[in-house]
Amino acid sequence: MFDLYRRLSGALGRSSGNDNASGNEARTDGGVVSDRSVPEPGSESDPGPLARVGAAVDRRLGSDFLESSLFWLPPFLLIALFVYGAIIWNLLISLTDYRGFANAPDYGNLDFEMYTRALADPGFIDAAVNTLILLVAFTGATLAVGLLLAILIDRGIRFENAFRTIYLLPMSLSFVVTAQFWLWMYNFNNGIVNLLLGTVGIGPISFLGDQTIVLWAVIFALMWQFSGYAMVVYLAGLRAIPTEHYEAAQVDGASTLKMYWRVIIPQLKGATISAAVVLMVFGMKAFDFLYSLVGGYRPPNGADILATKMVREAYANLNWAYGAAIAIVLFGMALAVIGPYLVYEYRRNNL
Amino acid sequence: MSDAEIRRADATTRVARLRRTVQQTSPGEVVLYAVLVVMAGFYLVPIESGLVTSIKTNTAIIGTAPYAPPGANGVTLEKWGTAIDALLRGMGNSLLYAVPATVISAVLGSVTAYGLTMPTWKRAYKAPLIALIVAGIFIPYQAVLVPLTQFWSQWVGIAQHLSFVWALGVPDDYAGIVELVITHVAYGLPICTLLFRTYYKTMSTEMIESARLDGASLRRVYRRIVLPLSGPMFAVVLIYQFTQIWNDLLFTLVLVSTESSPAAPVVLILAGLGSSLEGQDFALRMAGAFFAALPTLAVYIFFGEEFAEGVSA
Amino acid sequence: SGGGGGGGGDDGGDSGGDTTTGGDSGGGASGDTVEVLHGWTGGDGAAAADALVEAFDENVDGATLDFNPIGGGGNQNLDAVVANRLQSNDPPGSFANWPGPNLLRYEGVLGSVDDVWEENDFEEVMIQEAIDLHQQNGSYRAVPLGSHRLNCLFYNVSVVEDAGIDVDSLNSPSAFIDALQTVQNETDAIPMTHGMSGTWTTTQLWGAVMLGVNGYQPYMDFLAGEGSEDAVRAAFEATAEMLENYISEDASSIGLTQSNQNIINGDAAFIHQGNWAAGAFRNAEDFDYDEDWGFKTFPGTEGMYTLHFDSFLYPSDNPTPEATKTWLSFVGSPEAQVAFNQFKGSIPTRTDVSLDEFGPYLQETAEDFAEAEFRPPNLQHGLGVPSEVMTQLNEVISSEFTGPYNVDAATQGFLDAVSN
Amino acid sequence: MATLELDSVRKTFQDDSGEIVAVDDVSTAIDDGEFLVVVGPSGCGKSTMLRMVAGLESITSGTVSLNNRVINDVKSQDRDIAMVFQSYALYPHMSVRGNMSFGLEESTDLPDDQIAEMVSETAELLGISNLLERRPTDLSGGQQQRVALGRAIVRDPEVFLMDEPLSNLDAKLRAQMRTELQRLQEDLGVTTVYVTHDQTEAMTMGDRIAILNDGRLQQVATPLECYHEPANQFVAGFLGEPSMNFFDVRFERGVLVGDAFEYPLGPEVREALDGTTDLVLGIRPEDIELAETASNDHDFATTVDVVEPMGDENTVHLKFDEGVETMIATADGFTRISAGDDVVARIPAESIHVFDRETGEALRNRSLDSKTLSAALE
Amino acid sequence: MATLELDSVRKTFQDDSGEIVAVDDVSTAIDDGEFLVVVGPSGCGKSTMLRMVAGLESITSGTVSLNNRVINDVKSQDRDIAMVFQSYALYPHMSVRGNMSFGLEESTDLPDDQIAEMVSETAELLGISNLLERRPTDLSGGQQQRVALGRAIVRDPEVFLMDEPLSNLDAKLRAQMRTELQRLQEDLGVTTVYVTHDQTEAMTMGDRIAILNDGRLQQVATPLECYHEPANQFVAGFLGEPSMNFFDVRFERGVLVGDAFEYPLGPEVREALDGTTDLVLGIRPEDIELAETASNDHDFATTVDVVEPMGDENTVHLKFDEGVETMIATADGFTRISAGDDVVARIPAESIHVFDRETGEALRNRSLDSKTLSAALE
Ligand SMILES: Nc1ncnc2c1ncn2[C@@H]1O[C@H](COP(=O)(O)OP(=O)(O)OP(=O)(O)O)[C@@H](O)[C@H]1O
Ligand SMILES: Nc1ncnc2c1ncn2[C@@H]1O[C@H](COP(=O)(O)OP(=O)(O)OP(=O)(O)O)[C@@H](O)[C@H]1O
Ligand SMILES: [Mg+2]
Ligand SMILES: [Mg+2]
Repeated sequence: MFDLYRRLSGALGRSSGNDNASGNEARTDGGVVSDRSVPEPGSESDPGPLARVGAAVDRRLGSDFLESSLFWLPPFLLIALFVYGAIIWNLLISLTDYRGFANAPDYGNLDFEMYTRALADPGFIDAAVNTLILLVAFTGATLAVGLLLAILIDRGIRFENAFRTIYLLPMSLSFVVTAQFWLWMYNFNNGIVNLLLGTVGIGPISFLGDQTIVLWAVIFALMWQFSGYAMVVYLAGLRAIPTEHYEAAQVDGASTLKMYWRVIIPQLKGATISAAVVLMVFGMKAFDFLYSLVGGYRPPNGADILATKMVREAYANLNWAYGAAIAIVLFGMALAVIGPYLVYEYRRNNL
Repeated sequence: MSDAEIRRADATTRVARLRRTVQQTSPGEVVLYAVLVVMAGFYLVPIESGLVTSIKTNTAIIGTAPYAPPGANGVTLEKWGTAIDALLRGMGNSLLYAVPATVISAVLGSVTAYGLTMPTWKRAYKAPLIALIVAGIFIPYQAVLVPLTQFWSQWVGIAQHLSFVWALGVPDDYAGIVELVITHVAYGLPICTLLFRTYYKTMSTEMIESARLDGASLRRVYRRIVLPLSGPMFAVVLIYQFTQIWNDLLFTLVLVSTESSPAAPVVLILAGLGSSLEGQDFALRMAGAFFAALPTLAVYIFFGEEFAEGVSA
Repeated sequence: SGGGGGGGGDDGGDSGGDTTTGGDSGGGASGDTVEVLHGWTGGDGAAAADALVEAFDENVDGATLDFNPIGGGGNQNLDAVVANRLQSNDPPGSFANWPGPNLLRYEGVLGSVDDVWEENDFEEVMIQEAIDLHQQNGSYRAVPLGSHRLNCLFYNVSVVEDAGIDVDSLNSPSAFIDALQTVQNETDAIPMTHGMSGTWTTTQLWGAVMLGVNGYQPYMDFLAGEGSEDAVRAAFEATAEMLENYISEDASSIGLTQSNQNIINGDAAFIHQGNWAAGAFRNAEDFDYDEDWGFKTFPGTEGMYTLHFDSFLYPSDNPTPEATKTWLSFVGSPEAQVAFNQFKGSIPTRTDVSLDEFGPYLQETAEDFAEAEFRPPNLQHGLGVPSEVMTQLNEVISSEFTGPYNVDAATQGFLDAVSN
Repeated sequence: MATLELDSVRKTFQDDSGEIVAVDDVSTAIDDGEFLVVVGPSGCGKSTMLRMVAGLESITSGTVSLNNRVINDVKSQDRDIAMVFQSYALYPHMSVRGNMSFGLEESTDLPDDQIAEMVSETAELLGISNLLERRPTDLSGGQQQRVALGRAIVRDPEVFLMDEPLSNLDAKLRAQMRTELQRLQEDLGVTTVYVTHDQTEAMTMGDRIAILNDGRLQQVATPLECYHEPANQFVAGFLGEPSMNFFDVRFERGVLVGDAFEYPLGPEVREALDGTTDLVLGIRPEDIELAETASNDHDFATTVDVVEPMGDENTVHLKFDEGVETMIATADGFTRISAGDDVVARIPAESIHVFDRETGEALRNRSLDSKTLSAALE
Repeated sequence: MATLELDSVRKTFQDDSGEIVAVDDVSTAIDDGEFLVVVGPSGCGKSTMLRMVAGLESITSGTVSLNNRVINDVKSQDRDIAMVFQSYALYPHMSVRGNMSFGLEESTDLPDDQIAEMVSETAELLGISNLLERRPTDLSGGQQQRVALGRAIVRDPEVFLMDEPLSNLDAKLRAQMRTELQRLQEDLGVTTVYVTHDQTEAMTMGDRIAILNDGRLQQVATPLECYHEPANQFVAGFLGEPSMNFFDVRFERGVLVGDAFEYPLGPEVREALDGTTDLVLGIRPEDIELAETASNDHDFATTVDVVEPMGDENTVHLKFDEGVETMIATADGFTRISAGDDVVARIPAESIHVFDRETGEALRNRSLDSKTLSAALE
């Protein structure tokens, strides 16, 4: 691996040698030994023009900028191409009328038709609303359950590892797999959920068929899968709170409940934020789950979300531009979550 | 002391210990453990029910409760057989891209994180780069799907570039596998980078500075100090990435698209397994689900700690 | 399947060889493998597919067949894969799909198979609707393999007898609704079993009711985008009445298979489906036609045959043009149609084949087919409206008509969908 | 209004490797209004002892009583005790006011305005009135310390417990807070137990100090008593910086025989030894006098090894000319003396301490009559 | 073989709130073989200064030269400088030998066996030969400290930089390592810059000490000069514990008029003031003499506020009978004196320091002739 890097660095050094390779950079081509030899006084007093440019860049951006760019630049370009290049491209496609089997969109004629079409499409509105409901309800419920579990586990119980392992287990499974499990759990005649409800005289309920319920059923299943994750995050947050805070609250006369409510939980803000962001992202990825639930692009009625609608429009209906427009809306939603999060992280010096 | 005596002594101490434990347990603790156990049940029941269902005959499925084990004559491994037949090929295909993609993204992530953490250059320039990378973790894949398809099918045409491979008798569907590797590396890089970065930030700066003063260049520092110390994080990243890639459906759906393709990954086959116009064969589905989940389950059971660390970072 | 040379190689030089009808294969065809995509992955579909492959191998040489099933999600996955491959300039040799307005979505990517039709004299032997619906922009684009019928009502004989219903007297949707009420009153069975896990069953049911309530012409007007609001509303009202009162509680979570099962188990009286449902009945043990299950043309549509085709389409940028045309010639041949349809539960689109090997039910269907006064194209399976419209119709059903049943909104939605 | 009493208190922890005795049979009583400082090396059980009083740690055996009522089984939140932690344990999400109100809100039913008033008063007392609306993270170490103190004071508890409350502060601030704390405690008159491992704090703050080692109480007495009349070698070595010089000696023929020297004893001291022969001779650095020439049999020839100038005084490391033993003496800051010099070290007979080498017990402490013990100015 | 020179070195950091000047216009030269201790309060820029010399921090303006060659733009790895960090910064995955070899491997082309030999020799020197195969995590703090030192020594660099290398050690070990380090530096004769915030270390270790405050150099001189002849009020207050007493005074009619007292000045001192009237009077606690009755005009009536017994001496807090000012005096440990006593504090004229109140500059320092400055035993 490292050799690859050295070669890459060499290649980069050569290709960009004209404008910004410093003297130091040039030496790296020569090999390892010369690289770390102390420069002779002479070379220092008369640096080549390249070295001077390199030094100028370093002075401007930080002393290791050039040298370190060999590490982060190539992977970063990969990300820039695949993530940000793709998003911009996607935006462009969403402005065309691209559909069907044409090989490439016609970029000559850009307009917002796809977006107006989306606003007029009740299916889109439904999907957007469902997406919002899913994000909020799923995130909220998962955090709540995760917090409860974390607090229980943090009370110095025995078999802590075993419990933690069990709670986190569903997280290791693919959406495709968990979808199969919950299809079976929710089965109208033979599912455990209806069996349980039956014992208290309710149902059976067609969880995946009734469009007023199906979204909640999906949220519940996702909550099952990810509350272990929230638990892990909260547990780390709880562990970061000094024992003294529990003790100080006790000595101050607070009951256990008050202690958690007034002293401990408010301190889990950071954990809540980062867990919430990640959960929302998982929520947006629920496509896999919904696809697997029905084995196709059309999720059960009432559970269509933007993620599924986008894929369906693009890949089943070949409405590429329309799909791209929906994707942009979805991206906008994600951005509304990520943006503030990044600002928050920046403020906390985490970037 | 005879064997029996020893055993009795053993038993009495155990009983004594148990009694002591019971006496020490307060009512509050009983409730606590009860809740914990109920929650454990909540997480395990869907899985357990799937497992027992997967070995039931069709009659047993209708005849027994979904969570109950099948009776002696309700057991069959036939569904497992069918599932394995159907999925084995996919399993191989999944490994074919999950393993290289995992390894490459972990290594690149480590290198990127190092370049963005250890060397000193201005935060004002570094922060936006890192912000872009972190944001990359949270991008819904839908936002890049259409261009991605365009990119692979219209622009790159891996299938053409690798014609020498198909000439060897490898079906050209496997171009999809190559695309998957690259795609997963590109989209896995941000999280890998972030994980390594969090780890590297906890590494002592003084140690790195010390190495610089000792005469090591950035590359030497990486190779001799940082890389050897990254072992634990590599474990975390490899495990996390592997499960993520193995479990992902969307990219396989878009890039390989057909479960009947010789290159179809296991999730793709599983998504359609046991359901057709002819109906849903739950036992088969469950068997398939378990079989497909085996690798990630194994990883989880053996490396639970690392997995937890990966997901919570 | 990997037997042939590399896929990247160009097709063989001798393109002169004529494609032939199945039986007497002359020989000049290239040795290419033709890749054909289809969606028959399980049950009688798979059996029929096997029979078809077998027939091909027996009757054709000069080309090998890579008959590639893509299952799941109705035909959605197949459609998606095909779309994907067409989009990325990697089309299969041929693929199963519906003709008619459905061809519209493949506009520009389908090649002409006029030569196949001509050489095999298909125009002489196929029914007129097949001839009409397989053309686009003046050229043939596909070849039909078989036909299903859609305006079918199946019933469990003993349940219906218990309820004391004379099935033959049900010649209007309202009579049918009365019968459903009778079943509800007289038995414990579900009056009408209906699997609603997908929307297509409901769209399809509505199509049948539309025909039954209003007759042929209003139905055709609707397809043409000039439907009368009253007619559409009447159809929705009748459909809503059925769905609100007479289907099972778990309807929304079951699919076709389970609803068929309800008939077989005697848990339900009636089901509306295309006649592929009969495949399940035939495969069930101790469940015989006329004794245990029965067939009735959907009430109100007597004398009509709602048409459905399974066809194979021809992508223009074809990787194996010669072999594909060999294949398509085979598809239209009596050998293929007999081999396939008898297992699939459908009937040949040719009028000149012997139905001896088909069971009594299919023979009756074939008679109806031949004698039908009208053969309206189906709504849900590609022949009635373009796929885009179909998608919209299904969206309307999905959002307005899966309970609660909003007749006004659905009516408006349907009219809007077809008129655009 | 509170007396606190520990009676044979013992605390053991279970560990993988077995039982750890953290506090071993400690009995002591703290009078109403008294300021007791508990001091000892790290890990000796100071915190554990305090936490048992606070109810944060269960008591393995023995009893803790407050005003003659056994409180072993009373929950923390129901003991009327306030505690100041080393880390301050301020609630980071609450303002200073919130931190200070919390205890009153939770432990009393006082109306909000009265609580607010009490908080304001206490803040006034501590000079942090202007910080009330800030968050703890926006405060300096010293300010945080004051808030932590305020949080305890405002509740007006029966007993204050403080666990190394000053150790996170820098030296200057620590000195300042030390005086402030002392003064405050005097004003409030609340019974206080103060834990520290810093001997300066112990020496300067407490009415009495309790020296703990390995879970066992070594001595409870006033600071000066402990310094000048240590109960045993541990106490003698623990207090004082630089610490007391110790020499292993044997008592032979009326003389203490060491590795490097022989030290003749007076009759009074000899008597105190009571026949013990394996002894340790102790002498504090500041009691060693440096001279140019030997004049009596308590003078020893030494070489200066290192001199550490400390401004007002020099710490001088001496090596006996015979043998390998070394000792440390303190000399006036103006003394010009440097490494390699030969000097005579005088160990005055009245300043020596003698300990039983086996038990560590002090057999003879320096005689204090030699210098005036009564209040006297030079 | 190296002289290190800083010329008008300045370092600023950008911050959300603006620019932070960490090091402000520092110029100084360190001679070949010299041991310079840089001392100052936390955050004064000590580490930043050292890190600029090491090349770990860019230099905002000014130059750093090594042997008269400007090294501002030379990368860390190419400066022949070794640094010992507070945290030791040992490579945890390498054995002690690996740690010590690393620098030689990276910075020279020496063959492996020669490196091994050099490492063994250095280990010998430091007494850690038996630890060579161990991992750092298996070592005690003191041993790790030695390894960190060895790692620097083995490279035989031009300059040693040490950033609070002893502050992670406990007091006893710190004292020991202090001596050892000093001895080692003398033996090796390598130019050394040693950063600490601990005045004891500063006073005892350096040939010269450089006192830094707020990024600015206050004084560079020998420890005793700094203690007795501080360049300004900051230095005077920073060195010494308890620190110097300061009183704001005005110079009026040949007399220093303070809040609580008037202090007549001799002619020599008056001259030194050179007309400045807003002054600060400084007196070290150990220079204040306590008496029973006032005998001259440098004696003041005070009341004892608090007495902090420290064993060998007492720190006495005094309150002037007039006014609110207080001061601290050090008295012998045996002095029996207690809070509330009335005492007379004598401030000897030869011991006073006078500072310009505005600039802080010392106008007059204590006269050292009053006590013998030449080497002398009492
Ligand atoms: N929860 C615990 N479990 C096991 N051992 C413990 C626990 N708490 C303390 N100990 C042990 O008890 C002994 C006394 O600990 P304690 O914290 O009271 O020491 P300390 O005197 O406060 O030390 P320090 O000055 O370092 O705070 C130590 O040996 C410690 O390891
Ligand atoms: N990377 C940085 N970014 C911003 N400000 C910094 C940075 N490093 C140091 N500073 C600031 O520069 C000033 C000097 O810091 P420096 O670390 O040199 O102090 P120090 O004297 O070493 O203190 P200490 O004794 O606490 O180690 C401080 O105000 C500090 O906050
Ligand atoms: Mg403690
Ligand atoms: Mg520092």
